[in-house]
Amino acid sequence: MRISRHLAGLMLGISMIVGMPAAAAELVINADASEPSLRKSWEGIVDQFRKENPGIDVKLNVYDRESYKRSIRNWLTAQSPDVVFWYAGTRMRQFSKPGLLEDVSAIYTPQAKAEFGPVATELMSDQGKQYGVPHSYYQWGFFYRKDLFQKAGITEAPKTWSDLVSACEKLKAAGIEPITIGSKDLWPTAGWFDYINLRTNGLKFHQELMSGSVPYTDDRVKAVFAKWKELLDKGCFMKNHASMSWQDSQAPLYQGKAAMMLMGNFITGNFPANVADNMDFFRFPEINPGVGRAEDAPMDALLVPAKAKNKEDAKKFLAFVMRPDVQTTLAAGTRQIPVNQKASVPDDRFLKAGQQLLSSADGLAQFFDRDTSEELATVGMKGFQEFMANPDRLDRVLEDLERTRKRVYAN
Amino acid sequence: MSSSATPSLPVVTARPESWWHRHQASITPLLLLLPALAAFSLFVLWPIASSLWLSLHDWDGISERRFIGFDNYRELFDDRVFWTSIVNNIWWLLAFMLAPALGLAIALFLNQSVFGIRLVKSLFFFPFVISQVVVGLVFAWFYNPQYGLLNEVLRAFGIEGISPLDSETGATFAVIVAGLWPQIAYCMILYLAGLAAMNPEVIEAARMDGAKGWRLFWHAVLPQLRPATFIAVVVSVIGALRSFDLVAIMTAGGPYSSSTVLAYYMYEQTFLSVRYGYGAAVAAVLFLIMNVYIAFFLWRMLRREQA
Amino acid sequence: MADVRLNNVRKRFGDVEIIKGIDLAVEHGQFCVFVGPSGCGKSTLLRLIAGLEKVSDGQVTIGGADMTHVAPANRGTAMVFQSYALYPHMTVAENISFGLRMANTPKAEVEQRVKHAADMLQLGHLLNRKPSQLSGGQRQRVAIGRAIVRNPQVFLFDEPLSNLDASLRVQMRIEIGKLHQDLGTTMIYVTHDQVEAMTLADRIVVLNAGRIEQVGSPLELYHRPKNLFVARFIGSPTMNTLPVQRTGGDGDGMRFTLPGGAPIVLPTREDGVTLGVRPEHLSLGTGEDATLQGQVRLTERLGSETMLYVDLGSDVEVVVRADGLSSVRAGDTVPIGVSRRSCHLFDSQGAAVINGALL
Amino acid sequence: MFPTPIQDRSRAAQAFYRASLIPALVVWLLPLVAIAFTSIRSIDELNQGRFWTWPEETRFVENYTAVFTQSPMGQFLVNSVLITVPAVALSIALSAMAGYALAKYRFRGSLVLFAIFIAGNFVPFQILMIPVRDLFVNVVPLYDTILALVLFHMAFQTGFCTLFMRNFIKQIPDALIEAARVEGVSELRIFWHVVLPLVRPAMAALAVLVFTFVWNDFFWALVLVQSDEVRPVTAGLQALRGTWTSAWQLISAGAIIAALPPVALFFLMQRHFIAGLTLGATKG
Repeated sequence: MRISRHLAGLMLGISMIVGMPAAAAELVINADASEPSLRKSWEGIVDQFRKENPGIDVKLNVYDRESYKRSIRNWLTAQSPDVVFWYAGTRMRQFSKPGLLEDVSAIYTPQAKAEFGPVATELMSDQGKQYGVPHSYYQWGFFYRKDLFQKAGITEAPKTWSDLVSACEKLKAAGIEPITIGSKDLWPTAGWFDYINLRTNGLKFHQELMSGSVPYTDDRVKAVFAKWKELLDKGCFMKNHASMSWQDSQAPLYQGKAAMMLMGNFITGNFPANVADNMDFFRFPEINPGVGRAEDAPMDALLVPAKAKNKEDAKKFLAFVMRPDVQTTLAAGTRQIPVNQKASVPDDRFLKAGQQLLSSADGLAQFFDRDTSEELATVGMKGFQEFMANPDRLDRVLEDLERTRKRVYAN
Repeated sequence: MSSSATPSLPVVTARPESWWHRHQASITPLLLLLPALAAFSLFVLWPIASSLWLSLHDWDGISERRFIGFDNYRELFDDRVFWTSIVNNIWWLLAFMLAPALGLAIALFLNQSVFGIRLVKSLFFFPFVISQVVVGLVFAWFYNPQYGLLNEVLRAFGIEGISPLDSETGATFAVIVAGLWPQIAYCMILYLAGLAAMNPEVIEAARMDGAKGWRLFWHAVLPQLRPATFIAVVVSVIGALRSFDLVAIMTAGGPYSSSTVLAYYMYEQTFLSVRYGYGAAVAAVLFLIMNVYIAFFLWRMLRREQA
Repeated sequence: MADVRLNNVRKRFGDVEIIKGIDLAVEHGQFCVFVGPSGCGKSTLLRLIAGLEKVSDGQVTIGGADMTHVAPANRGTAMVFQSYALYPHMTVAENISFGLRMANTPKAEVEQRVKHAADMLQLGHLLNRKPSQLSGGQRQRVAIGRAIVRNPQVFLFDEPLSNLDASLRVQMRIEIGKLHQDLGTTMIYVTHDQVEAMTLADRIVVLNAGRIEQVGSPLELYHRPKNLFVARFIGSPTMNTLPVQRTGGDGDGMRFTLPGGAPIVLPTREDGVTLGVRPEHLSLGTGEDATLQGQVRLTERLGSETMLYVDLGSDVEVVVRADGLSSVRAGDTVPIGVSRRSCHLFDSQGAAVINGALL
Repeated sequence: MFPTPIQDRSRAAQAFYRASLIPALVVWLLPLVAIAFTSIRSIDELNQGRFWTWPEETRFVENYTAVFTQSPMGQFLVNSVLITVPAVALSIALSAMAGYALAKYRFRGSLVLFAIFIAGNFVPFQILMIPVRDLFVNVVPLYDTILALVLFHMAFQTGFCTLFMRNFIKQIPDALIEAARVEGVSELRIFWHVVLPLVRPAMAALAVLVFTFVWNDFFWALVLVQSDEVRPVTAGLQALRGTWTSAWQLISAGAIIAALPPVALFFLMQRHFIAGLTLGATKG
C-alpha cells in the first residue's frame, strides 16, 4: 500500500491548496438548520454576533438534519468545527462520556443557571459539568382541526383517554379520518409510544426504559401497547401511513380529510393560510390519573467539540446564545420556545400554549430517538411501525427490542 | 518506382543507448498503469480489505474499535432483517432476469425500419439515462394511494385504495417494478445492437431451410444474440445486487424493513444504528454473493482471452 | 556495409520454443527470402531481427555490430508490415514522415526525404490523402515509402503482398525487385508464396518448425533439395513422390522397383525409400530409363499446359505436366516416361540421397 | 433481418405496426409524460387532485423559475457539472493509459491486473462506503468537498473504463505500434501520437456513458457530501422533497431539470453512447 500512501500525501497537498479552514480567528459553526426559516434565523443571530465581535470571522455551515446525523461523529473525531448543533440529554452525554466535548461549565454562572432553571441545566450536564448551551425547545401534542371536530359533534378537546377514543368514534362516524400519521420516517410512531408510556407508567419508568434498565417484555410496556391497540382496533389512524413521510401525512389534515395529528410544534410553520385559523392544539390526554404529567420536549443545544481549534470564541458564542435577548430573537424566528426563562416567548398562540404546557409539566422527556441508543431507537421505531400494521405481532416486536436492549446495554 | 539516383542521405546507424532507451519498453507499461492502479488501490482495493477487517469489529464511530472475531456474522445469522434483505435480494435477482427477456421482446418489436423508428428507439431508451432518484420519485408518485395513476386505473375496475409501498408483501415488488423499467431499457439497447450486428446469411440460410417464426428465432436468432444475452444478464445481476437508490428513495426499506435489501440495510446499520462493524459485515456478505458472479464473469472473459 | 548474422538464435514464448537455434548469414546487398509453412517461425525470425521480439538465446548482429539487445529503432532496419501499419488519422505525407518527425529531424530534411521517397514510389500526388482514400497498391507503396525515408541498412518485409489481389501482387513484386536493384540494400523478406520467393530472392531460407531446412539460391532449392520437406515445399504443383524398393545393385548404381513393378537404376550405392520427380520431368509415353503405367483420373487444362492426375494403383498418384493441347482425357490409360537424370531419391529419414543431374 | 421486415407484410399489418408504435411509446414513457405535465401544472390543479389529465393552464415559466429561485437547484446543477466533468475526464485519461498498458504490453501479471480492474468494477460499492468515507474524513480531509466526489468517481469508474479501453485498444493492430517502434518513436510518444488518436471514438463513447453514471450517482452524493454548496443534483433533489412536501409541480420540475443534462447528452451523442454501452454485446 505504499503507492496509496503516496497518493494520499499528494492529495493532502492538493487539499491544502484548495484550502481548508485554518485561520486562528475563524469560528466555524456547523448547524443542522436547513429549513428556510431556521436557516434565516440563525444567519440573523450569527450576523448579530459578528457585529458585536468584529474580530471574529464566523463561518456558518448549514446541513440538513439527516445528513447531519450521519456526520456528527466525524466532526467530533476529526475535522472538528468550533461549535456543533446537537441535542440535549442522552444524545449529548453519549459524546461527553468518551471525552469528545469541551467542558463549558465556566459560562454557567449562578445567574445563568437561574435563568435556565434546573431542568434545562440538568439536561446539559454530565456528572455535574455542563457541556453545552440549549437554545430552544418545543412541545409535542395534538394539532387538530376545530371545524372538523365541530362537524363531528365534538365540543371539547379530549382531556382523557376515553375522550380521545370517543372523539375518534365520532369522527369516524362523520366520515372523517380521526388521526393522520406518516410512518415512513419512523419517528412519528415514537411520539405515540412515548406519550402513552409517559401517561400510563410515568416519567421515571420511561427514563428507566430508555436507559435500558427495564426489559421491553415487562408487563408495563405491554400495557402501553394495549392502550395503543384500542385506537388501532377502532381504525383511528390513517391507512397507508407506512408510505407517507410526516410531511405527506399533513396533507389530509389541510385537505379536511383527517382531523388531528400528534406532532411537534414545528408543524405550525406549515399551516396553510386558509386552514391556519381552524387549527388548534391540545395536550396528550390523561390515561392514568395517578402519574405526574410529563411531556416530550426535545431540546436543541450548541456544543463545543473537544478537538475544536477556536474554543475561546466558541465559548463566547455559546455565552452569546445564552442571553435572553438573543434567545428571544431566535425564538421569534424559529417559532420555538426559548430555554432561557427570561427570554420572551414569541407572540404565537401555539408557542404560548406550549410554554404554558411545558413550564407546568412534572418533567420532560427528549423523545424516543434522543433518549435511547440509536440502535435501539431504530429497532424500536420499526417495531412500532410494524405493530401499527400488525398488532398481533406485538410479542415478536418486543422480543426484537429486548434482544437489542440486552446487547446494547450489556456492559 | 522511378530509378532516379538515390541522393546521399545520412544512413541510420546503431546509436549508443541510454538506460531509459533500453528499458523504456518495460518501464512504460508500469508508468502508464501507475495512476490508474494507485487510484484504484486507494479507493477500491484497500477499502474492500479495510471493510472486511472492520466487519470483525464492533465500532460506533467514536470509541475504540473492539475486535470481536466473527460475532457480527454470528449475529447476522439470527437477524430477521438480514434474512429479509437476503430474500428480497433474491427476489430482485429473479425479477431482474425478466429484464433481458422483456428487453429482447421490445427490441424485436422495434427492430424494423420505418420512418422515425430511430427516434422511437431512443425515446424508449430514456428511462435508463435518467437518474434513479427521478425514477424513484416518479414511481412513488405512481403508487400513491390518493392521487397515483395506479389507483386511477384500478378505480376503473372498481378496486380502491391499493397502496403497494405500504404493504410488507407488496413494497419490494413495487420497488422492483420501478427498477425494472430502466433495466429493461438497458437490455433493449443491448439487444438492438446485437440484432443489428447479426449475420444475415445465417438467417437467410435458416429461412432457406424452412425455419419460420419461433423455430427461426430459437435456432438462428437467439444463438447469435448470445453475447448480448450474456452482457444483459451480467448487468442485470449487478443492478439487482447493487440496488440501493430506489429502495432508499421509495420506501427507505420499509414498512418495517420488509422491502430492505443488503445494500440498504448496511447503510441503515451504519448510519442509523451507528454500527459500523455490523454494517461492514452486511456489506461483506453482499460482496461475497457478488463474487460468485464476478468469478463467473472473469472466468468466461479470461477463457476467451486465452483462446 | 550491413550484413545480418544470426548465431544460434532461439525464441521461447513461455514453454514453447518457436525458434530452435538458427544460424544464418545474410550478406550485404542480398535479397534474402524466408519461406516456410505457416507457423514455421519465419515472421518471428524477422521480428527478432527487427528487435520487435527479444531473443531468448543467441546473438543478432547487423553490419558487424551486436544488436541483440538494441532497441528496434537503433538497429538500422526498416520494416514493411503485412497490414501496412498506416495511421488512419495521418495523411500519406505524415505517415511517411512520422518517424523522422518524432526524432526531431529538421523540417527541411524531412521534406526532402519524403519527396525523394514519394518520387521513387510515384506517390507525389497522394501526399495529402488519408490512407482510407488509397487503393491497396497505393497503401503498400506508402508503407514502403515509410521504410525508404529512414534510409535503412536493412529492409525487412513481412509478407508485404499478401493483402493484395493477384494482378497487383505481380506488379508490386516486380517493383520491389526493382527497388532492391536501385537501392542495393540488404533486404529480408518473409512470404509463404514460393513464386515471390523464387522470383525475388538471391537466397531463400526454408524454415520448418523453427529450424532452417535449407538455404540456397532459388534454383539450388528447386533442383537440389536437401530433403523431402524442401522438395515438396518448393515447386508448384508439388514434386511427385513415389515409394520405391531397392532390389539390388546394378553396375555403378542400384536397382529400385517403382509402383507397378517397373525397375529403374539410379546412380547411388545407398538405400532410399522415396523417389521424387517433378511433374514437368515426367513425360507421356515410354521413358528412356523407366516407364510407369496408370489411369488418368482428372485433367486440369490451364491453356499453356495440362496437368494430368494419374492413378498408378495402390493409392499412388502422380501429376504429369503435359502439353496444353494434349488429347489425353480422364479415364485413359497412359504410359509415363521417367528419366533418371531428373530423379531425386530420399532415404527413410527424408534426407536426399541423390538429386538427379539437372543442375 | 429479424423479425420479418414489416415491409414484407401485408398493408394492414404495416399500418397496424405503425399505429401501435405511438401508444406503446406513450405507455412506456407514461411516468415521464406525467412528470413533465405536472411540472407545468398550477398548484390549484394539483390540489384538486388532477394529476393525470391534460394540464388546463400551463405554468411553465412560473414553475421552472420557482425551482431556481426557491431552492439551490442552480447551485446543485453547477455542483453536478463540477463533479461530473473532471471525474469523467480523469477516469478516461487514467484508463486510456492503463488500458493501453494492459492491451499492448506483455508483462507478468498483466492479466491479473486486468482481472482486478474488471472485478473492482463489479464490486457492490456499498462495501467501500465506510473506509472511503473514513479516508476523506480522517486521512485526506476532503469530506464534504467536490474534490472528494471527483476523486472517488474517478477511481471507481477507472475500473469500468479500463475494461472498456483495454478491449478497444486490443483491437488496434499491433503493427501500427510496432511500425512506430521500428521508426524509433519513444513509447510515450507512441501512446500520444498513435494510440490516443486511434481511440478517440472509444473515449467519446466512454465519456458520454460515464457522464450519465456519475451525474446520476446518488449513493456517494449521500455518503461523501452534505452541504448544499457541494451537493449534486440527485442528492439535492431528494433533500428538496422534504421541503417541497406537496409542491409536486416543483418536485417534478426539479426532476426534469435533473434529468435534462444526461438526456440531452444522450440525444446529442447517441451513436457514441450506444457504442459505449453495447461494447461486447455484439461479439464474443
